[in-house]
Amino acid sequence: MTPRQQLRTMKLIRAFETALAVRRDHGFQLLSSGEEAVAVGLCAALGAADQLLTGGRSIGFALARGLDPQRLLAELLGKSTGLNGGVAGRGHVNDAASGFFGAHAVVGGNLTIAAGLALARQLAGEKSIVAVAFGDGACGSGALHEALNLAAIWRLPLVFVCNDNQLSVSTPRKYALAPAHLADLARPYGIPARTVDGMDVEAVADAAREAIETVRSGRGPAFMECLSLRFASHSTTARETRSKPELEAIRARCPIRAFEAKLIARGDLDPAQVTDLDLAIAAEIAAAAVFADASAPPRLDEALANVW
Amino acid sequence: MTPRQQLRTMKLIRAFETALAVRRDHGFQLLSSGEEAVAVGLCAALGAADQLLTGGRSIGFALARGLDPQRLLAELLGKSTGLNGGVAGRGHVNDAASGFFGAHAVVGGNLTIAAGLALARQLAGEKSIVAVAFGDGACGSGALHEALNLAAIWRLPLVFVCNDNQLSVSTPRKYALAPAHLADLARPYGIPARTVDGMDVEAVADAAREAIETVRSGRGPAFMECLSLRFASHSTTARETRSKPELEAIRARCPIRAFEAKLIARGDLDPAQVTDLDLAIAAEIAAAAVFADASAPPRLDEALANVW
Amino acid sequence: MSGEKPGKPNTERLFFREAIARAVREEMRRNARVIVLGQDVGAFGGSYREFDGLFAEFGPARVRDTPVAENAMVGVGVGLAAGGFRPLVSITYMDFLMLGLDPLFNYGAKLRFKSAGRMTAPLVVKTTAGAKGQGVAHSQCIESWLMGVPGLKVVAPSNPADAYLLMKAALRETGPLVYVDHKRLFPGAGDVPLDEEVGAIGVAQILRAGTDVTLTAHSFMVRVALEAAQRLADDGISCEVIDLRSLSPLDVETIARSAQRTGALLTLEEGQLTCGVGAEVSARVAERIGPLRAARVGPLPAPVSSNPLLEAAVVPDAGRVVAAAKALLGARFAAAAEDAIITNEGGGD
Amino acid sequence: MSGEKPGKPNTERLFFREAIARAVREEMRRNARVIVLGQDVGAFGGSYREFDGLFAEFGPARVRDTPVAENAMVGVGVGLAAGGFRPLVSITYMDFLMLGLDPLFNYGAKLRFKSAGRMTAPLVVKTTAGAKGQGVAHSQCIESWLMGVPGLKVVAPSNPADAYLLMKAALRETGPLVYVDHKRLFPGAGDVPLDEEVGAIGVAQILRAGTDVTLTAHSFMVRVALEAAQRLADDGISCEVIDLRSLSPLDVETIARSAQRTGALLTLEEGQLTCGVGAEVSARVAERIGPLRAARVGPLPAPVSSNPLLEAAVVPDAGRVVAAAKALLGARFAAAAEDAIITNEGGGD
Ligand SMILES: Cc1ncc(C[n+]2csc(CCOP(=O)(O)OP(=O)(O)O)c2C)c(N)n1
Ligand SMILES: Cc1ncc(C[n+]2csc(CCOP(=O)(O)OP(=O)(O)O)c2C)c(N)n1
Ligand SMILES: [Mg+2]
Ligand SMILES: [Mg+2]
Repeated sequence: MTPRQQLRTMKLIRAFETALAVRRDHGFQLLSSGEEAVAVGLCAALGAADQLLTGGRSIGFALARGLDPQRLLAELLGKSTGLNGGVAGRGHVNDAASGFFGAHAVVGGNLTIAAGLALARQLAGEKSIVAVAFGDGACGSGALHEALNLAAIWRLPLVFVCNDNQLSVSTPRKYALAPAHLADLARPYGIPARTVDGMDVEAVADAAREAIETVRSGRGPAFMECLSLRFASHSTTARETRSKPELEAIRARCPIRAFEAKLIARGDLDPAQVTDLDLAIAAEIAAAAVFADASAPPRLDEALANVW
Repeated sequence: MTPRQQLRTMKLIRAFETALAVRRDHGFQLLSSGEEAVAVGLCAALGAADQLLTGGRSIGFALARGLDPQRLLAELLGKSTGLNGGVAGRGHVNDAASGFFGAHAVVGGNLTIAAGLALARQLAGEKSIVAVAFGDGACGSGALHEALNLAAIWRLPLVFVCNDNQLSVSTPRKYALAPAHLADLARPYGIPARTVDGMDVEAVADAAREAIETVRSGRGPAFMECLSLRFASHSTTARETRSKPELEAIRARCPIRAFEAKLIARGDLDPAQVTDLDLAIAAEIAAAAVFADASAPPRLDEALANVW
Repeated sequence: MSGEKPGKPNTERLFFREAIARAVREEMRRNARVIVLGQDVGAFGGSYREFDGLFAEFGPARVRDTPVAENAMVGVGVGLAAGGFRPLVSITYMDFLMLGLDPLFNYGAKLRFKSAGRMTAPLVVKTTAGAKGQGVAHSQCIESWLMGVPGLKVVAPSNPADAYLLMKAALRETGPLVYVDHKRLFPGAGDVPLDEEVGAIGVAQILRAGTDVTLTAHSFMVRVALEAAQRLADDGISCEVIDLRSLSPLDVETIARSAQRTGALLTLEEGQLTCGVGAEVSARVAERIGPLRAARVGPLPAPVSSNPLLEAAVVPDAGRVVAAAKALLGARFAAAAEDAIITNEGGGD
Repeated sequence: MSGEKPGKPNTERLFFREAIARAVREEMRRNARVIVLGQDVGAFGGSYREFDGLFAEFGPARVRDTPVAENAMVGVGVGLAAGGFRPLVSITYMDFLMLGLDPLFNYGAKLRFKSAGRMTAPLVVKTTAGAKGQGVAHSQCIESWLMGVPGLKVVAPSNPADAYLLMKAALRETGPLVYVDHKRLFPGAGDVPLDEEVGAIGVAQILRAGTDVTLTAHSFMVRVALEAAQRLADDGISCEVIDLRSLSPLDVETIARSAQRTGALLTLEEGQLTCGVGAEVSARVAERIGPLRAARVGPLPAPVSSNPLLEAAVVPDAGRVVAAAKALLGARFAAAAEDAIITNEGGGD
């Protein structure tokens, strides 16, 4: 991804989620406004043959991985044209053919799966790798450590990507997790680990490239912690627990505006192009909504299909 | 415990387990020959009001904690006079009244329980602490990390004691666990951690005293790894996987003989006293066997007692 | 409980979540050893606000937010209970209890047994089961697994009064207990005794008397059962509805007596039928009164999608219960007297 | 299978553990994607030597020792399976499977569903259930929990031939499957087909024909059932013994037909009765053929002590089955003809 593509993807995520948030016909969603740089930075460094697994907060990662916004929206709205026929929905959307192995809404539940998938790649002698994204919340789970240990001892081609938005629902990471940096969790296992600014897409992409290079070269797993900020409440129906001033301060640190300003300052982008970009994205989102709305719901017999 | 008491307890454990090993009427047992210094060193540093939890390999710890060998043997042989009426048996013996909260044969299954018990002490404002012993095998389990994190964040009065005999059944620790030292596992959580020579009872006792002091003073948990050697196979019925020469080299490093020689060299013990000690222990073990053998099995209705 | 009816005397109208909070609050005031542990139970007040106000009143030592670590949460609860406290461990969704079964079953439920009665772990695990748009891994009802664990009790209230009464009873139990509520119960309100009262564990309740068929259910499915009973009444079938309330121990006596009277037993549950609550209820009743006509209603054997259409297709509803009752009664249905006496003894708001 | 009888033609006599090893070996030779993972499955060959020789033949990449980390072991198996391999994950004792239920149920069993059929996780979890002197946390039989999980299959062989045939079938399944064996089966030997054969999942087997009562069991309890049937025969009661073999799917057809013929159904299991296999078998049979006389035999509702006396007091034995059969048949028993024709169709060594 070029810097401009990165900016575009971040904007696409924001616009997609913003449009989704105002709709009332999807129960609720876990959005990632504020955290776009983590998804886009990581995906900028992943290859087409690599696989990405995420937790339940997955829309940003799915779009950054290049999934079709129309089919993603259709999936989240429970339509038959969705990526999974409208069956998986929020928290479980997947499209392995596009390198998005899938979201999984059990916190920490994707980590050992990712290790198994990485083992499959290793055994198959493939060069492609696996990345698994998870929140700070997942760092309290034993599954992370079991996966870290196995990945280290078997030198699995696996990048652990902690999107540390410093909150698990209402619980600040500092009340739930003892380590000074969550990247420290990887160190006992001898896994190279870094903490990066998750609000800076280029910093994330650089760190991801470095981590992925290590991993792809066969030296075993790597760990990166991306410090990010969640702009909205846990979900579209969850109560916000932070104060207004706190939230304002947080939202002032927009990774998209910051990157846009940087690109303009650098001369990589001019303001007129920004307008074009924004318009194009708005049109894309509108088209996605039209597509999804025009799509049929799944047939009821899908409820019993694909069980066995 | 005086050094002589420590020697005595180590010898008691060895003699107890040796006598048990040759019997055929207990199914099987998990013995700790070679690892006596860990149990005795730790218990030398624990106070009477403290509680100790262990894994399934628990005989050494139980005796070091001062449990009555007669009632312990009766328990392991399934007699009604056992510490738990012959119901708990191998792997689950307990005597909380004596500060031995209990063995638990699910690997890693005692760690979070210990954290809860430590929280109970903290909430009750008690000065007593909790120690939990576990093997290297348990270090692969997620439960350890969940417990470490909680202990650190809540500053629980809990000492983690890893009896690292470098084997889990047949699996060498180095093939199963990535960390260079298992004590490293505690570091991300900011928990003070040390690796000590588990074949040296005084080194273990010193480290345990230091750890327990930290913990008792309210500064939160501590972790110690004791490098020990298992002299026998995993259980009295398990196949031995190490070669004869390997085993000979291992058994040459006897913690009891080493300590005895040290005490004699230091002038704290003379060889005649050793003979007396050995005879006294042999008599004690014989008496335990007589006691257990003379005891009745539990009544069959015990099978349904104490369930609800 | 009583829907649009005016509140009964000596009751206050509370939402389900309020009934839980009140019970826990009263028990925390009464017993300084009651401790609440869970994800977001503190200032946030729990996912359904069922712990609202507790943090403010009792502070962070007694109302503790935990990391996302279900194994440790349950294990810590067991250790805390064995150490003399009475923890209530909140596991947000019952699906996640899978991660905490080892400490609950292998330590907590067996502690009294293995210590020959000298130790016990009186913890309450409170968890929310059931489908409400949350998808494959946040909708499961696994209470049937718990029912077969010796040493563990299980309750599942269907209305605010029972939510209150059973929570109070749970926090006074002498061993481990799982308290199962349901996402769809939280929006409901009902009459709860004004005075402090403690419920009885192990006692089912006949919510509606009937003569043609006995219908058992627990938790949210009780409402579905009551709806179905009403519809069946319109068709001239008199259905006795029993709210199990306590799954372990199970009040076989009450169910068997009813089934004896009606001669037919229909069980309803949201969890998978296979080796489920209904299979057990039927088996126990048959053991008591001999073979009888019985049928089970439950979800389709499939995961529960977050897609509302697919969810509704899987989870049982009143229509399916009505159909099953008619199929069960078969020939007798045709003969069923029109004016069966129907007494609504309460229940279901 | 055939006890002290001479081996049948085209069979070889193998211990239960050898039958497993042979099946896995053949499948590993046939399919390079079969991988064995577990604690001490490598050079050690597994707790019961049921993986003997595999490490030597296939090496550490395909026969992998793991740390003690059941959650990750199952999770890695699911990921490996979803990634195109066919892992066999060995969980030493079924009690420890509790630690791995989340990845197995919430990911593995639901993957095909949530990917709308595009992904699947064909892993085999092999685990050893049952009581044999190992105490409260190493003796449990929790197969009934697995039976209710949509998307998951469960088999439980009772003899070396089925151990072989079902393991081969398991390793060719298209989705996740749990293969349950039993500590007390390992010392047994039996006749196993000499030629490579693959069993059928979902098919029960009548091991002994009878006319008075149908007795179902699985795993080690099949031997207890056969012993009981023999004793009942001595008392003039003709007992048809069905080895369930496959718990999910369950071969209701075979059981129901038999129960239809005999008119009485007795179920036997070592796991807790409550919401257990027997409750399900009875319910399904009744759903098929209508109410019938049925009873369940299982362990006492208590943890299993490692104390051999207490263990024996809890776990069901032939005496209890005989008593239950007689109680079930009640009046009919008195009338039972002496010379019921008994055909031993095989089974039990
Ligand atoms: C095992 C488990 N426990 C609890 C939950 C409920 N839950 C859903 S999202 C969430 C927050 C997780 O926080 P984090 O991992 O930091 O991800 P974030 O929401 O911040 O993206 C929780 C606790 C869950 N889904 N799975
Ligand atoms: C959760 C769990 N998995 C597997 C086992 C089987 N098992 C019993 S003892 C043991 C070895 C554990 O090794 P370690 O913790 O180092 O203790 P050691 O035997 O060396 O004292 C194993 C794997 C178990 N008891 N519990
Ligand atoms: Mg977070
Ligand atoms: Mg060890």
